Amino acid sequence: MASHISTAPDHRPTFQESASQLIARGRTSAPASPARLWIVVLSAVTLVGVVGVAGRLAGGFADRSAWGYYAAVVSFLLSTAGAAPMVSIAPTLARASWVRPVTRVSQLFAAVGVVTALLYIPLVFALPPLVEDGVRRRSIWFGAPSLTPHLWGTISVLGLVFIGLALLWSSSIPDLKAVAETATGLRRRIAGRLSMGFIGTDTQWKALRMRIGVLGAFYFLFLVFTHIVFSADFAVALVAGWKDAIFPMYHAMTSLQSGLASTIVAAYFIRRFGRLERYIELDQFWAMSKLLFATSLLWFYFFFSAFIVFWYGRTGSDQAVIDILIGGPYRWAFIATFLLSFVIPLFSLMWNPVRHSIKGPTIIGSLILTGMLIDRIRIYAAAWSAEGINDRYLRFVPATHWPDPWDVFVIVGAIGAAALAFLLATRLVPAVSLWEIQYMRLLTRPVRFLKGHAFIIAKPD
Amino acid sequence: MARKSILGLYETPDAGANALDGLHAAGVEAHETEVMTGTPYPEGAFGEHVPQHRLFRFPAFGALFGFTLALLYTAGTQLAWPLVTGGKPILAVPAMLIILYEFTMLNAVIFTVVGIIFESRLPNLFTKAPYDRRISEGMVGVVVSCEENRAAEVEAVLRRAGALEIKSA
Amino acid sequence: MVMPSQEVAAHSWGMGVDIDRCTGCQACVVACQAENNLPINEEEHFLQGRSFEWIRVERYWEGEYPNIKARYIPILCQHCENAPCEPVCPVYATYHNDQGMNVQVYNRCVGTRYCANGCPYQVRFFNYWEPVWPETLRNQLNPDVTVRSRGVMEKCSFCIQRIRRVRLQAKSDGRAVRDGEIQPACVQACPTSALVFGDLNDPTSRVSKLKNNRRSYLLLNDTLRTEPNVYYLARVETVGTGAAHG
Amino acid sequence: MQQHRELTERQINTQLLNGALATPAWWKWAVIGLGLIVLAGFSTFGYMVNRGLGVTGLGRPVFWGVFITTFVFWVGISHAGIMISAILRLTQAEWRRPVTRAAELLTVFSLITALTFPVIHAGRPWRIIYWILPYDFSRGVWPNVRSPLIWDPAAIGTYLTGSTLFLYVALLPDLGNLRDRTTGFKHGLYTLLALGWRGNSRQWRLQTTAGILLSALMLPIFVSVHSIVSWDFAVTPAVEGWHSTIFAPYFVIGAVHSGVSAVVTMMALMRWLWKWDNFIRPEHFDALARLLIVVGTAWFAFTLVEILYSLYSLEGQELAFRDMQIFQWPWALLFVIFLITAFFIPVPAWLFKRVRNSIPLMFWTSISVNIGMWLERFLIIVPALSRKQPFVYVWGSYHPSLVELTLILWSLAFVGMNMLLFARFFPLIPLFEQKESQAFSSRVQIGRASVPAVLREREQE
Repeated sequence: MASHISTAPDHRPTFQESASQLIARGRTSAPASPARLWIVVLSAVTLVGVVGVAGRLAGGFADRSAWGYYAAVVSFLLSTAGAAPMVSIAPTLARASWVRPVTRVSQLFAAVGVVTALLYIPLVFALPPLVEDGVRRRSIWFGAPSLTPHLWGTISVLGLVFIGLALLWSSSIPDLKAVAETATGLRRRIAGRLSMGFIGTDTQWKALRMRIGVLGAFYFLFLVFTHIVFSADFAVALVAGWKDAIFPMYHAMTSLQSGLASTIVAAYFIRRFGRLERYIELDQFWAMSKLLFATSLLWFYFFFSAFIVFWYGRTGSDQAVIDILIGGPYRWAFIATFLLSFVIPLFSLMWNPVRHSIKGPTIIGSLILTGMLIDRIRIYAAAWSAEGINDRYLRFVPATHWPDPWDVFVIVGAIGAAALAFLLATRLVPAVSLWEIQYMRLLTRPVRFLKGHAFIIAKPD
Repeated sequence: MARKSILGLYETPDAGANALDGLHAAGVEAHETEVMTGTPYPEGAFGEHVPQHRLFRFPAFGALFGFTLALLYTAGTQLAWPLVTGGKPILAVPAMLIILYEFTMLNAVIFTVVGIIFESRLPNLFTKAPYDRRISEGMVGVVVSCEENRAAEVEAVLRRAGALEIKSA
Repeated sequence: MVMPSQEVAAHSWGMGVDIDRCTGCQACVVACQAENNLPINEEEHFLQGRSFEWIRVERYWEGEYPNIKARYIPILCQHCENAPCEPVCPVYATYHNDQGMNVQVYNRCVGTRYCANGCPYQVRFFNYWEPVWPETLRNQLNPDVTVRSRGVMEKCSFCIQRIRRVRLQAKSDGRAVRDGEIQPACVQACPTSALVFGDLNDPTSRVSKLKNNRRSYLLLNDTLRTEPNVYYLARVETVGTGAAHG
Repeated sequence: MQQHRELTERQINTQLLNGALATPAWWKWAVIGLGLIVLAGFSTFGYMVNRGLGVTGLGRPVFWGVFITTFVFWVGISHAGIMISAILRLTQAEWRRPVTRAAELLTVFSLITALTFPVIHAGRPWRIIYWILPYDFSRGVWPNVRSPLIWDPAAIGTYLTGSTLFLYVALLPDLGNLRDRTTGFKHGLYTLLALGWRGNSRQWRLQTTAGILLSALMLPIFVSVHSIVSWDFAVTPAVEGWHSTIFAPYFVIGAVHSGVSAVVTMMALMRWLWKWDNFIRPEHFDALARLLIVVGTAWFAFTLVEILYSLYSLEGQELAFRDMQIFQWPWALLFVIFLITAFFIPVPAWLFKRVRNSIPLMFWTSISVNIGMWLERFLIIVPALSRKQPFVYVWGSYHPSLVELTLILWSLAFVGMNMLLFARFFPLIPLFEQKESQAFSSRVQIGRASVPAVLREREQE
């Protein structure tokens, strides 16, 4: 059988070529390169964010509804940046080889986790304690001490950021070693110390791959735990009568969608500004756009399975959720999310030419990210402005809570800070993981099958 | 001039590929040759003409057909017999969405299968084109349909490529 | 979304149940079983959980021995506006008609029993066995009410046969239906007139007065929001007037 | 660790068609045995229709019992087909090859059995059959489209038609093969069924496109069927144990967990009965077990979130219901058995490579999963009904009668008999998939290691 396969010309970048292009780019990047310019711009935007946070802090924690938009931004960052590493973890666990060029792009979002953690801290003080003057409010912690949601919320968010950084660091040790050899000055010292004497012996590679697998699986479990805790304490518990078992899974599912979207958008910009067209190719975008299409369908599925139960049941708690989240003051936000996160991706990504392109998924991905931000605003602004937290049902639906200037600053600043953190991370670690590219080049080879063209992919495990 | 179709049977796929090269060299057009195998080889493995198919039109039309059918069924029955149940509106959209979705997908699948059978020109039980049992046992069959006068030349090319057997109809 | 025709229904039949008057004598239960051809409840059917009681009197005990008090609440189909049993029936065997009542169409029912699962008051009863009457009781059956076969769901229908007869009579006389003219079997049989039946749309009817009474409340409505049409009036507790008991 | 031997196409034909061309000795006795049970089932159903539903253990308030549990169980098993053939075909996983047709077959027959249960459990089955279909022009009696019991036949009908057509299209090449191998009447039958299949490149290309396109179409249907079955329970507001929004994804994950385990059981049986050791290899069990670990853990997470959120609002009814379901006799015992058999025996066992590769252990763990999953549905339906709102009383709990147990046995025998009858006329393992995997698989020399590799098609440059 194997006789039909004959070798074919292989014009992919060779080992030396890819090594020099990916690693050296950091050292020889001329000052006029867009990266430095962008760093200055983004740090200015981050300053705006800091001003916004200061203004919000000055307003104090008494008025809970003021913190609605702030919680929405923290949830937005936690969801997109938190779920982005999943884009590389799941295919790696499933041993798919298409994902290797974008693994580093998705793992770099762990650096954005630092911004999420910093933004999260003031939010903990804004969350009302479980027991207030003797009355215990409803929560998933039942009889636990008064500050349990604050404690577990912090553990989950900081834990997620920590595991994300550990995953980023452990998967980029070989590249840090390469950077340490070629870079000069501060980058060399940092890269050298971080690469921890990695030489590349067989046992070190085996340990590295095992470490990535374990950290990846643990990250996935911890991500689901974080979404359950964060969504339950910071949204569901604050609205009287909101009894919605699917909301944590809806929160996790939409974050997977937006994590995918942010990885696609980041991969597009890295590909253009880093001139890495020969590494992140059409196959990666094609596979990710298929997943984007699937997660957009799942977005509607998770929403509809909650809505049909509320619409059909019409009990007190069902009516409360429909009034405040879907039909009530944030109806415009719901319609915008519905269009941006489901209708547009569905009717655009269902066509092969749109899916099988690089610009298509990027545009749809950015629309999904905006839809995601509006969705989080719809949920958290409504949850934080609902009164009568100890009533049996939502007696009175709050009016639409429009953002004040501090909120706008915080939103813009947070997104700017996230982009800044991502960009700074790519300054230290190459944006495309060199050792995965070379590993992929070793395993796959274009061949001719009789007269036709094909690819051979070795599956060592 | 009546058209004849000649079948050349080859032991291995490589022999089949060489036979096709010989035919193309002899000036036979791509669409006149047909390669028959027992297993799905990758596209263009024999250098044969990769046929374009318009399969994606069928599910699109089927989905549209299913959607309208379901719209008639759901809205039609609810309006034809407007009974209030459980305080729900007469045209209960969320309930209709489910039936609309199911009928759309049902007809999309049915039309796709009809499309597959139609696109692969399948229900041709009474064709005269030659066929050999051993094709499904791993052998490769190359069928060429050509004019009467060129039949001898085509048979010579097939035999030169090492045909196990030549049949014509 | 097209909302159902909201013009004011001619009638919206409802019922008032005054718990303070109810003595738990079960006269209503017996009257209902006689009027509506309910099958005979043998003891074995009770144990299998297959007995028929379109209206039943729930009995609760309050207080500790020796001064125990029994409390009675007659429970029947509440004919809810937002009934959990109606939308789930696949063959429209039960729906809400323009008279404000939840009607049960016996020959359309195929016996999936989904409606009974949804009812929080447990007032729907299923014919597990073929109802059979001894020869002597055959002619005691009420001709106006269909005798159900096995495999069919049934429930209190506010004695729709009596409502129809009075309304036809009123129509032929060319006059409106007077308040209190329609009396379901249970209302007619109640010795202390704890049960009142009438048109909720007519503000002057006795049942509307009971509805607006300070003591009136609805069963399970604040949690399940089923909007029942049967208004219960709370019991009046005489608190500690002089004597030790009470 | 690909452990297969190179087989010529003729050897593949003879080995895989041994079930279809000749009658294995055990086959006749198996079909007769199962046929007797099926007959017993039909006569029990006749007796029940004649005497009325009183012969079952149902009563008030438990109106739904073992029939609906078995209905949901068989719809759950039917989800194996699409999970294996659609998702694994889309991700081009090599280890799906021997199992796609058998899994789809299990889907078709378990769906047919599932469809019979709503008819069996209805009070007047002779009317339910034609009153659910929207044809009744004369009396103007239309089905109520808002009822979940109308969504069910629509969804299961779609899924059944889709699976049957998918099965037939994928069967065409093998029908051509059988036509070439048989003579006389059987040859005529197969010629008619094979629609004149010649195996030219156009037909093969459409087969692969059909596989991808139909899988993509069947995937959303597969998710919707079990969601709709779960909405039968989730939409009723009065029953506390049921009215929860997470039911749809929870039932779908449970269906995949029980369905894939059923496929593992069937694979072990196929390998034992027809001696297909070359085609169903331990590596397939290993891959399926690894998939089952992920699915089983996800399903268990959904179970915990559902229970957590049902207790969340601390209402009296919910607490009383959960207390009864988990701590009171007899449900407590069933709950413990359910947890052990559905999760705590199989999933930890599958973590060990030795268990994953031993066929008998995999056989028994997959059977324990399905016992547990049947109990899970039983514990969702029956306790929730027997303890509804304050006005619902029941002395003595529901226990299934002999009639109901016979009909459950009937359903198992019915599916088994249908599978054996199908296997007598058509091959259970697709021949062309085995031949394709032979043609596509090869070995790649990397240094000293000869690593097994897979061929992937690439468009013409």
